[in-house]
Amino acid sequence: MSITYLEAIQAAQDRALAENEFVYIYGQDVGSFGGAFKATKNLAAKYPGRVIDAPISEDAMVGSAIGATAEGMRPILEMQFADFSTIAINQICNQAATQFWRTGIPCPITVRLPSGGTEGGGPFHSQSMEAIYAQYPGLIVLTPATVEDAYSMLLEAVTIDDPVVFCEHKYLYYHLKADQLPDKNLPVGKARIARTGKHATVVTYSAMVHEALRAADTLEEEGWEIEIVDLRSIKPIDTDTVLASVARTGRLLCVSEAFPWGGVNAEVISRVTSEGFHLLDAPPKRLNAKDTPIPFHPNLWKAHRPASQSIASSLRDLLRY
Amino acid sequence: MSITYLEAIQAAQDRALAENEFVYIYGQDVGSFGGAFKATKNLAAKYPGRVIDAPISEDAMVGSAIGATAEGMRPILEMQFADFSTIAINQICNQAATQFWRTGIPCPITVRLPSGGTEGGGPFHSQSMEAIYAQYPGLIVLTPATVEDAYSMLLEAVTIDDPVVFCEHKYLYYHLKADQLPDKNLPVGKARIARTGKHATVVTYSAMVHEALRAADTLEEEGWEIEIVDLRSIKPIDTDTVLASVARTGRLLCVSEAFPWGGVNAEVISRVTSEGFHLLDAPPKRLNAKDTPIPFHPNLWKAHRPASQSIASSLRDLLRY
Amino acid sequence: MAEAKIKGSKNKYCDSESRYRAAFRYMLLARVFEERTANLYRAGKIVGGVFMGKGQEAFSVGLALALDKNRGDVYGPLIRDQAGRLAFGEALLDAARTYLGSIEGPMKAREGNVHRGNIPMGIIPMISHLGSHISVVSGRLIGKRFCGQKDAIGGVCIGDGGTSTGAFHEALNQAAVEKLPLVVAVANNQFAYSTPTDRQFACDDLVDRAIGYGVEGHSIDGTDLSLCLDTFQKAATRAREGYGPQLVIGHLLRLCGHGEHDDASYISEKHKQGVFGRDCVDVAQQYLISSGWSNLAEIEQWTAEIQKEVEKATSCAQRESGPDPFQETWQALATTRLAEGNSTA
Amino acid sequence: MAEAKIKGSKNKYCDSESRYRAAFRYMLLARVFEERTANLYRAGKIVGGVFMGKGQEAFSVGLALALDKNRGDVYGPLIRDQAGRLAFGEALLDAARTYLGSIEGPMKAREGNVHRGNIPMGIIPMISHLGSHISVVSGRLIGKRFCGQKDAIGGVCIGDGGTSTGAFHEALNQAAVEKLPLVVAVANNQFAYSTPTDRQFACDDLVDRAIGYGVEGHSIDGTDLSLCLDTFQKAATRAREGYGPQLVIGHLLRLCGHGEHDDASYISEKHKQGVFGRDCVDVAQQYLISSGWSNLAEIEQWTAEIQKEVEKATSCAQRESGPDPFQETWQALATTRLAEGNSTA
Ligand SMILES: Cc1ncc(C[n+]2csc(CCOP(=O)(O)OP(=O)(O)O)c2C)c(N)n1
Ligand SMILES: Cc1ncc(C[n+]2csc(CCOP(=O)(O)OP(=O)(O)O)c2C)c(N)n1
Ligand SMILES: [Mg+2]
Ligand SMILES: [Mg+2]
Repeated sequence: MSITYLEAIQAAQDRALAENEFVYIYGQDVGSFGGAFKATKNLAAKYPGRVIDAPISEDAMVGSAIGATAEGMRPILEMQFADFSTIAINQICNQAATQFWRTGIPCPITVRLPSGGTEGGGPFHSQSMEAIYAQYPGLIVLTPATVEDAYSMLLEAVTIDDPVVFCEHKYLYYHLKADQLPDKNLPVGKARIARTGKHATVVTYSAMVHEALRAADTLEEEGWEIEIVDLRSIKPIDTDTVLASVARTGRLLCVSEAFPWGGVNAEVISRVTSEGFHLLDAPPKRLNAKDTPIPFHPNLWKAHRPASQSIASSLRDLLRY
Repeated sequence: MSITYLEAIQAAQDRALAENEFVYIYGQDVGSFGGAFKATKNLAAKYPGRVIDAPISEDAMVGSAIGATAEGMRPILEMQFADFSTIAINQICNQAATQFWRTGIPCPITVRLPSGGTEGGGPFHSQSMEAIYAQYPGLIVLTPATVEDAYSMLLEAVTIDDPVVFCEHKYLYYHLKADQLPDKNLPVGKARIARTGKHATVVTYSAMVHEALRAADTLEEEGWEIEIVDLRSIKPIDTDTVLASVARTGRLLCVSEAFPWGGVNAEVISRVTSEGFHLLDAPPKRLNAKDTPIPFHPNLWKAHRPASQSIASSLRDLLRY
Repeated sequence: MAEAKIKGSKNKYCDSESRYRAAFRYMLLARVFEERTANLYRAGKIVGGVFMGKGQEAFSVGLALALDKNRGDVYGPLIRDQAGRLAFGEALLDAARTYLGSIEGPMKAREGNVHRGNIPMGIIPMISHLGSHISVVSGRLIGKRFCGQKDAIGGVCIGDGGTSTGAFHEALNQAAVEKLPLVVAVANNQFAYSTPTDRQFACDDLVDRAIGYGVEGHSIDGTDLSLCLDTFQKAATRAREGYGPQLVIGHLLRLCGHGEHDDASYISEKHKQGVFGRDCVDVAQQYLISSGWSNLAEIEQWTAEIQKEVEKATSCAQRESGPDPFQETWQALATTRLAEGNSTA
Repeated sequence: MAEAKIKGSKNKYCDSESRYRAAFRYMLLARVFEERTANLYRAGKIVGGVFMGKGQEAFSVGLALALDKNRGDVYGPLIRDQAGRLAFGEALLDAARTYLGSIEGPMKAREGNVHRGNIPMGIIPMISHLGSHISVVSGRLIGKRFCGQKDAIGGVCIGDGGTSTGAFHEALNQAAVEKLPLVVAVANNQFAYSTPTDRQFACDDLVDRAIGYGVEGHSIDGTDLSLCLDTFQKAATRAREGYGPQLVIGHLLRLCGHGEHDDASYISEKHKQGVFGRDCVDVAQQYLISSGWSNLAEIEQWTAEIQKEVEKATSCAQRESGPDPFQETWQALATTRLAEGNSTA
């Protein structure tokens, strides 16, 4: 058996619906059509009335899910693309995220954001919005990089009593396969050492984990052992695991597919330099996408985002220091 | 003569309307009422038909301003509170910010965001959203801390050919006074040394500049000379000025009123540690608001945001290192 | 708006003596309480703002009395719904505590003034972004439908200005598609802050929007308590019987500033003398007396009782302490293990 | 939707021979071009997606021909408006270049497929977020009003699904308040991606929304080119004469998948055989022939010319180079001095 990242997301939702009668799915075209990416394939038929097509009303989609939680429901919302969640940002960040703090009543919604770039996606079907959401108090922001994490973290997201923004990467949907789904896995909030090494640490998440792994392969041929930390969750960030890795290697490169200003890379570098300054043998480095919208054309898109080559070259700079 | 920060904003708009027939102002209650804060007082009468009340439709407000620029107009939009700009975030970040890159046609809109906390403002009338906007390519984000900057930077914003998010601080509206408006001033993009010192650098912006100045006064009594960099613009950030200051002091504290995850503090620390690692004699520190929504009650609000006392205490820690 | 546009009519659906008397008492209670908060605000005892429902009490109470919290009904009030909140079942003390920053308040002084609610009781704690609470009420109805609780309905309040928000549109359309038992009460008080309705919409009457959503519409003189009680009762019954969302427009005038900081000098004499400028509390009082359902003496007695009640609530809230930042958890997450410290590193 | 709902009627406003012939030719050109892009997509020569306007050409062209770019009119097309774009004046080569990723395209290969426009010419370059371009068109009309250019109007396209967005509502309401000369064309093609209209709205006909915005409404069979030409001409004239926004609903059926990746198996036979299932190109062709305005031979000749035209445009675009990342400025700001480097520190 072989299962893709996308199938894992479908399977997690299938299991969540099966195990918890309070779970329902709401989003555009998620019903009998099974979603734009087929992440809810077969679920409407299997769970009649619980996988519901929404009008093109992202604000109302999220607002209604928030209300439903007060009746005990645990909605999963699918945004057709992460980029369209800007329409719902007020409900996510001001309504859902503030509710527990304001009232003491939890708001367990899961908002699935098909995120990140693919060839030909262009500026409005490619965004990585995790760091926008992470800035708001009251949200949990997950960024699974593996089939196993896509499955187990989505299942866990549904059980978490807070609003979860689940950033699944579209590029991994079909590209990534695993042999089977995990029975157990690291809990949300823990980072994972995706590869051990001793000369430098790459802290990254989501699709960039795989680019970093490829870069590490290249560097290995050059005699360098690169450690890769897959954050898995970017709010919270597992700072301990990051610091422990930097303590081992003394060098830090942060890689993210998001735009360069701020974001996960800046946050990780701030934490490491504030809390583990003395661990660093070289200035920390970061690699982001460029500071323009995400280009449509594959030539440009490939140059816009970090990739194994640019990661490898940043690593060489870092190691040379 | 004495002029407040708020009056400076009114005066800048007055002058922009007077000097450029293509400028108009659009926002809720900005017309004969003069705006919720009176930032457009008297302007509707003085410039008939050019200061226009908008319906409660932030998305359409910004969308229409974008369209108007294609006809040569240079609209100034007033959001009633920064917090309500979440409704317009799609137009600002996806429509306005991408236009020049997509088409080569500039989009000169100025979006005024009455930002930041005041006593009793609560979670939805107090937000500091600059770092949300700064993450998106294609925007310029200004955060004036002084009466002079409020005036000159707003005037300059209207002349800039890109969408400008102008984060004016409500707490400074009445609290801050100057003797007169400047004839000339530092251009947008340059940071300002608000106070010179040699033992540590505080990098900050907007209302926090004044808290930092007070903290520096306190520290001065203890024998420390604190340098304060007022960023003025947080996208772009004047990294050179920041690095030069850190080169002089060897110590960095970043202070922001925004939520703790990411944001300006993280971005500045990342730049300094990446580009000026060797300049630092101690780990960089940062001070933000707490990771909860902004509380209504003054007791809580004062504890939620950084203030002179907490800045002073962070500085003492930093100096002790 | 010409009177001919008023499409509501008294069907005596519910215009009973006891109901009317109860409604009036809530209106009076709200009025007296809000005047008290305005005084406290002017005396510097309330920070932030004070927002009053003066002139809107009849319309507000009309919706709330058509709801029954014991049946599971849900209520989404907005800034001018003190009367409705009380009628729905919010404790006066909750209001006083929230305004006065008592730590004992339902929002623990994290929130102030009108930003309060009681989720278990069915009162949505409004956020400021207008229109965004409507879909939250809808969501509760969706949740109840999932849980087999078929009997409950929702009532939600919005102003003329709030109808211009995308959130209003998305929510009303969504409710229509889902055929939810939702009563949407639009208090057209002629202004959104200082903005008159002709800068807010271009239709003759907002009730003209009903057909475009495929929902039932009602348009009434919102200063007439009988009409309000009656129309909302009718609308609530229609909703409960499965006829889907009900859009109820109440025409009235805000008899105060937007908040107590605003002198509302932009409201013209013509508006004040106009058909909706009358004070619904006066109108109701006259009706009570002329119908023989009450008399001046009794109303004076009520007023005296209410004044005591208000005095009791506000002085209690004032005696209570404010929040202590050192006792605060400073945690926005229910899942404590996933909360990041507020370390300032 | 019952036929009785069709409120449009042929007023022979503009149903002239030359106009009809021109319209038909644009429809044919769009159809042939889109079929070519679909083939190129299936051959792997186009990345991203291909979105076709099959079945909507008459409605699309109707709006565009009612606009006049030389008069300063503005056009806001959406994904199914290839026909309208061509009729408004977009060069076929622009479309081919954008689809095929040529660096010579109007968006310099930064953008693809339908995400193109020409701001100086008056074509709004749509972003993906549905509904958000409507207020942009309005803004251009506001700008023109400021500049004393009183004669121009705007035309903007949206689908049935797009009407559920808050942006649609805010923009239409804003246009009504500002009484802008804006024609809003809603192509109700019965589906939003896979979602049927009964999951999208609950009114009988979207034209029922007109009254609630205080705008004029028109509802027509969007498969009938005469009706489309006529209704849009009427609506455009009304807009130009100062009667404010015009809401035109065209009832029709999407005769293809949402995009070329979608086999649209969810569209039932009933829909396909239904009143809006007919192909507007066939309908128009029959009309041309039966009215004696053209004949099969001429149409075949047009088709041959068009095929050449399409071939020329696509092969030209295919021969051109794609973008070179090293030649890119990688700058999102017009104000170069304020651009931050893309340094990766
Ligand atoms: C989305 C949004 N934009 C702006 C505001 C600021 N604001 C608060 S109340 C108000 C006017 C509301 O008018 P209306 O809806 O008519 O209600 P009323 O105050 O008249 O009861 C405005 C503009 C807001 N709360 N939400
Ligand atoms: C705000 C927003 N949400 C979701 C989408 C994804 N999306 C693209 S096209 C589409 C369906 C559009 O349906 P309709 O408006 O009827 O136009 P049609 O495709 O039928 O022409 C959807 C949901 C989007 N583009 N914008
Ligand atoms: Mg109002
Ligand atoms: Mg459609």
